[in-house]
Amino acid sequence: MSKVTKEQVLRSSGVNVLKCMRCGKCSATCPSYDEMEYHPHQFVYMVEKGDLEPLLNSDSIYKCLSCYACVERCPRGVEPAKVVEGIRNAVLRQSGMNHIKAENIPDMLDEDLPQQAIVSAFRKYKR
Amino acid sequence: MTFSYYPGCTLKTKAKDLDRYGRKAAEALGVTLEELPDWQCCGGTFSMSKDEIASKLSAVRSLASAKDKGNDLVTLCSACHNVLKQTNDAMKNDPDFSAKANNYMKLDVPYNGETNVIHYLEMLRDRVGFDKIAEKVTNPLTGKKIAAYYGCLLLRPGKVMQMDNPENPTIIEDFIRAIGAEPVVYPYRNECCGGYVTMEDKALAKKKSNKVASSAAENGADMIITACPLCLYNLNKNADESDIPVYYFTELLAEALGVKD
Amino acid sequence: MQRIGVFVCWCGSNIAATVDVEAVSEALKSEPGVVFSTNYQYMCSEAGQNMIKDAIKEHNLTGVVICSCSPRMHEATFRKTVQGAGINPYMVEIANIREQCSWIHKDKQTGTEKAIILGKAAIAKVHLNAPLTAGESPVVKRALVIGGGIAGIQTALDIAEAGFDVDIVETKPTIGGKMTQIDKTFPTLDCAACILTPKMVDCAQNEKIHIYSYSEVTAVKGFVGNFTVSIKKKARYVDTTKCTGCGVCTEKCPVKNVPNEFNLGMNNRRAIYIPFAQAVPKVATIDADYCNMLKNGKCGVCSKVCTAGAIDYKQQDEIIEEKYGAIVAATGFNPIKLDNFDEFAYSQSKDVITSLEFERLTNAAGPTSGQLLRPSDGKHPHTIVFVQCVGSRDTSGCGKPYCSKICCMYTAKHAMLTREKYPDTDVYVFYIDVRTPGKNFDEFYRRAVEDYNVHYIKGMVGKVAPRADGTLDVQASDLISNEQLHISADLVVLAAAIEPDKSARPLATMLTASMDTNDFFTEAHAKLRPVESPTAGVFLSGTCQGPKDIPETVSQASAAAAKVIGLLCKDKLTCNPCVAHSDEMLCNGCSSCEKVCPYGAITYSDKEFRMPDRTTAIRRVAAVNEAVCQGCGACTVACPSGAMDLKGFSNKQIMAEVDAICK
Amino acid sequence: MQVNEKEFKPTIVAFCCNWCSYAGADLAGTNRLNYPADVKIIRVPCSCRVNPMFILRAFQRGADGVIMCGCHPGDCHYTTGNYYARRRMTLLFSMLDYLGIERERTRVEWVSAAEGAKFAATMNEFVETVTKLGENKRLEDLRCKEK
Amino acid sequence: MQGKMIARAKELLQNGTVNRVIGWKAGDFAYDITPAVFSSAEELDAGFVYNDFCGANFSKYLVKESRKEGKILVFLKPCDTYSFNQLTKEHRIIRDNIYVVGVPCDGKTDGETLKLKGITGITGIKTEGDSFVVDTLYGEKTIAKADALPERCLSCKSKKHVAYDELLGEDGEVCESNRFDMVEKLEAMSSEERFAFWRGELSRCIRCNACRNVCPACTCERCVFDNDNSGIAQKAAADSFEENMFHIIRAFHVAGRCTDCGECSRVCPQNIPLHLLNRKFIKDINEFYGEFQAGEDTETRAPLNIFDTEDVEPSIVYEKGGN
Repeated sequence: MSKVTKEQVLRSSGVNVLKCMRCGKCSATCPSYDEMEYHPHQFVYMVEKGDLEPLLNSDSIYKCLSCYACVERCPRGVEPAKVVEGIRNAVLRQSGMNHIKAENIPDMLDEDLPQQAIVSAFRKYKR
Repeated sequence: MTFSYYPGCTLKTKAKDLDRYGRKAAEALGVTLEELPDWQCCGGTFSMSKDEIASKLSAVRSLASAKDKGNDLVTLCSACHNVLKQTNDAMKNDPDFSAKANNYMKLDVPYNGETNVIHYLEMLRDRVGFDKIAEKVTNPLTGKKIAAYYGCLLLRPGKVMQMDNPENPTIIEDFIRAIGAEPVVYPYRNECCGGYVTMEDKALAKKKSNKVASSAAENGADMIITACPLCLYNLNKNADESDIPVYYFTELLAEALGVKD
Repeated sequence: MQRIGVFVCWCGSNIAATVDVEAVSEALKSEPGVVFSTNYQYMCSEAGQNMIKDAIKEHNLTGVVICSCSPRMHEATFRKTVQGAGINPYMVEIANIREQCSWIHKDKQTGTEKAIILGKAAIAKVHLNAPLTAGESPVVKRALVIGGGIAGIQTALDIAEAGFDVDIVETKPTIGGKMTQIDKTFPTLDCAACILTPKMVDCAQNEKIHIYSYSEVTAVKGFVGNFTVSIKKKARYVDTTKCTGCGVCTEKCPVKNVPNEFNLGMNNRRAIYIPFAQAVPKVATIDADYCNMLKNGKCGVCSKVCTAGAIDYKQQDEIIEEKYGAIVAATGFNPIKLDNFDEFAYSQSKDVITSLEFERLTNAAGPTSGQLLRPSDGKHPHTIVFVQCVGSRDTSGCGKPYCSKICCMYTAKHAMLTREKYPDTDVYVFYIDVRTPGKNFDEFYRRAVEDYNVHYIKGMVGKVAPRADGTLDVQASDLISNEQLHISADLVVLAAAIEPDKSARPLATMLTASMDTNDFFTEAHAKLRPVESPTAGVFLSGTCQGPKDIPETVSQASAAAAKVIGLLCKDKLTCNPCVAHSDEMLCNGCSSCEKVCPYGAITYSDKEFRMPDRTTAIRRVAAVNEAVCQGCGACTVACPSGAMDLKGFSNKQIMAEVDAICK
Repeated sequence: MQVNEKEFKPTIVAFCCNWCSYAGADLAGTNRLNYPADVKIIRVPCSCRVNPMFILRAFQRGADGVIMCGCHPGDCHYTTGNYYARRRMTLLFSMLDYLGIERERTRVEWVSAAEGAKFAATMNEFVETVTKLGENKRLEDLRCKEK
Repeated sequence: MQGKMIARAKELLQNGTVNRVIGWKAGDFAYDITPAVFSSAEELDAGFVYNDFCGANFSKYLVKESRKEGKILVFLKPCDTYSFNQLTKEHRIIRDNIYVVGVPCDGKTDGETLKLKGITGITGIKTEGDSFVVDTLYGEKTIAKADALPERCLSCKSKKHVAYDELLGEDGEVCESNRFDMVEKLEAMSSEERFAFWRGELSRCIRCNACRNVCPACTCERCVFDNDNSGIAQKAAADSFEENMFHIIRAFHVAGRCTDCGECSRVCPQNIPLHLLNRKFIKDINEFYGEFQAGEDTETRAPLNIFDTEDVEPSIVYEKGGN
């Protein structure tokens, strides 16, 4: 895995992590909080510090529901979900780093599952 | 009243009811929905990464095609609406993105977010008017206690979607009143159902959808209505702690207007 | 030809660090007309000023250029200095080489080059300066205080104490302001009413103070020393000279369902009301929006029961005009509306309240007579969650970007009082930072934690979900333990940000006083003139200038009063001599200047002129009233013939500066 | 040539009203907010004191850009001065544009006493714009200076 | 018309309404018509003319004339009445000392124009429909008005008199004019093209001051360009930038006061289309601040002496498009 830099994540996400005042409202509002090893506020703080490795290797990036609750409620307009997405895309863009593989997909499907879920999952989990 | 109409893939397959009833109701209300002839899949989800260009182009193409038609573009599926609205916003307000996208697409005239994208519900509220709908209701759903489920995609990010107050929306509640029923307000109506995570982490999806469905039931709702096929799926399939039924709002609208067959 | 002296200030290292002051004084030495040029560490110091005075005498200087800090800082100082040495104070020009040069340019060469150009521009201007003599205008020895809260009250009392007449204009039916709604005050926990109401009574009884309650300022004209203010006395349908405040009418009035604003709508009052028992003036007011008699002519009960015959349904709004020498803005604050914060369910649940509502719930004169009861069911809450920074420090556009300053302390007070009175309650405070700078403030907060066991949790609340069983699910971060918490609360109290009262913006426009982007009044200088507005004669008292607690408000109120007294003590004010002047020989008589003058300072008259051909002609020409002109210069540009010019900023002077800069 | 363009330092005249914009410029200084030294400020009591003649004079004497700053409309210290200034400058700038002088060389910005940051940002932006345009060749041409 | 005018002027002199008449007087040549003051019936009979060469606008003369003893009779064409009103509004002329007789106008030509079209030896002129019939030493020559009228008449803004004490003949209406066409054309050009255009035009200026001297809005007691203390005094320009300055400042000085009478362009010996500067201001004022016609009345405030809090920002210049 080639090195992912802080600058890369910041550029891709378009987020200014320095705006964060560490109130934790993002994590207070996150519906996937309990499933995440690193929480939204930690994503922001760790990217600020340049401490990317733990995030890149954590399953937390696949637990974000992209529900925008943290984006909506952040009092500083930081948009933590975009940081998570930035890390996730950095991982997925590495070759061979797809989180789900095409051959596994049929097992995940049931007959009622709407297309949008499949398409979204492809986008969120796979290059 | 004529609008361009973007159905999206799901409405052509798993969510045919959402589409079918939507069209019937529109007809009954005197609204012409002209399906965009060359619409493409919106991409399912809007990538929040600024440097993701390619995955957003199909949405841009549909938007540009709607611009050529000259009418406002009506969407129905929450996910498609979210993607189209956010993509359109980026084309309008993010010069870097729109320059790149236009560069890829090589349209005759560059597209810069000129199309006005509105959701079917906004069309009902702002163009038709809920009071007009109430007048046309022949079969009011009197006595039904209905919980509106907004999910996340219709309302957020609020600055882009601009449909309603993202924390205390009223549009679906007003809709419910227009068709003669009683809205049930409950706190989780704008919290996530789990979304696409159902593909990857069923347990999480179940937890989230149960929270929504139980909250609606606890507050005395007979049923939940939604505009999103994936929400409907999650609340039906994954919310296993309650058996509260979930419908598309268009189905109830068609029923109230007496055009449901 | 002027004999010009140039004085370059180092301002310690403030200028000298990035501007080669030696090079500047050397370069300016060779400018035409410059006969002396030097530099010194602190020109504004006594030694520096003496250096200027000595040079003026020694070199017979007629003009002085000082290269230093902003003229907004020390122009007046140096004018006095040269006057002391016998030359006209308006023969000084300042080149701003600090704020507009040394402080913004890091490279010394760049800074030096620019400083020289700025110096040259000032020299070019001073060449064209002419001695100016300031006129005088009288001072009306009466002050106006706008706003009758604790700030306005204190300012008025102090001004009256010095022997000047002072009027208070208050929009509400009573003075007292927000402090009347507060129960106890931090950090001493003494009763707000006990310390406020005596001051209110003092105002009412002081013969120097006149209170216009239920009144508004509608127009302000004039300038320092000579303001003319229009005050609208809103019809209260009660003759205040007759009403005894007995309160019988407020008991007999049949309209009982008017939300009581004093208790923030948590209980009701009648259509005729006295806001609270200690109101000043203690007279009744009829709420025209609810009164049946005023709405449809059917009722008249209050009139029947009033033995004093004070009820007057025919009363009209009345506008009076009064003259003042000084005006104090004391318009105060309000908590923000919480429409943008529905994630806290304020509009969905009665049991989510603001801190000010909490004050009323704990106040003996409040809707629950001081019993802490849930608004929804009247039961004692057992778990209470306080949420800090609701709308404060918010740059997302939903709230206010600033810290509201008072919330940390009043929340500690609320938490402490609750735990003291109801030891069986659990009290949580969610905070981002606890800010307690102030005498005995941190000690107070620590007492809440250590002696009263209030649970302070570092983190923010993300969502409050009202449950069907009446409890509130508070979902929040605990950042220290890195957990997401769910607390089942009975009552949630939101520390809503405070914002300037909405009346402040239009008032600022009337006063031509500037405001910041948050609608707080701007002070003339952030450090050195904190209670004055940049507009002469307008002073600032209390939270209209920025968030403040009570002791700070009172001290600022007294400071504003001191400034007002200093002004009213003077019999005459020196006018600004930089005023417009019309050259009658050039004047066309076209009236363009008259039309754009905001002060009505220009008048026209027919005058007889002796023409070059020895005939006489009657011509219509403009004349400027120098006491009224404020020197904006609008007329000088409107004048097509160039007859109108502005002293101190003449066409030629400005063009000389342009030339010097563009050379 | 390339090198020369890089070294081009424009001459910029900024007319600032005493009450808002000049104070805003002071605040920019107090907060140490950098902007290029090419900007030289002339203090006027009010934006309504700025005579179009001054702006033409600046261009005549070699300015590459002229900016006028005043209180925000509605906040004029003299109540109405900037409203007149706004009309005058709008018409003047439109005329200069009409004569073929690059419209980017003239600008009006409302800067309050509290907006030090805006002042610095405005000046940075304006200097950048004018620098990109290069020397005021058209006016120089108008001046018919033989090269 | 000439006969009627003379007759009416005699009456007014006779009955003492006025003590003199300002009017047009024939010179050495038929087209060489100059303004003159007549104070008797005899003088009128001897020299008063009114024909298709009588373009001069007398409003400006009234600045001095109205300050003299007694009332003066003036004949004003529709477009002259706008200048007249404007000067009244600015207190430059004393209305009470003037008796205005409005006379109709179908466009006025001049000898120079006709000469350029090859018509020489002119001895007289009359209007026949859309043409002028010119008597010359070489016989009658006919020329279409469209070819012989100056720009200001071709784009005539009004045939209606906005100020008069009495009218001779029928009053007309405000015209739909195409007077902004050329301004629009210039606006649509690129900045470079506009620059080239103006450079070509203004560089011909010889600073003869004819435009200033004829302009009914230029009535200053002392012109800023002649005033050493104004800071911008210039008798003759030192360089061509000053030429341009002169025209820009002059246009700005009359902005909101210029009635678009077109005299400046008419008298310019170098044929510089100076009216295009004034019309730009008029067009901008109309677009930014609402329709305004200087001189339409004597009350409305000039657009630069009034404002609206919701006025457009100067940035409109950048946003307006064009190049």
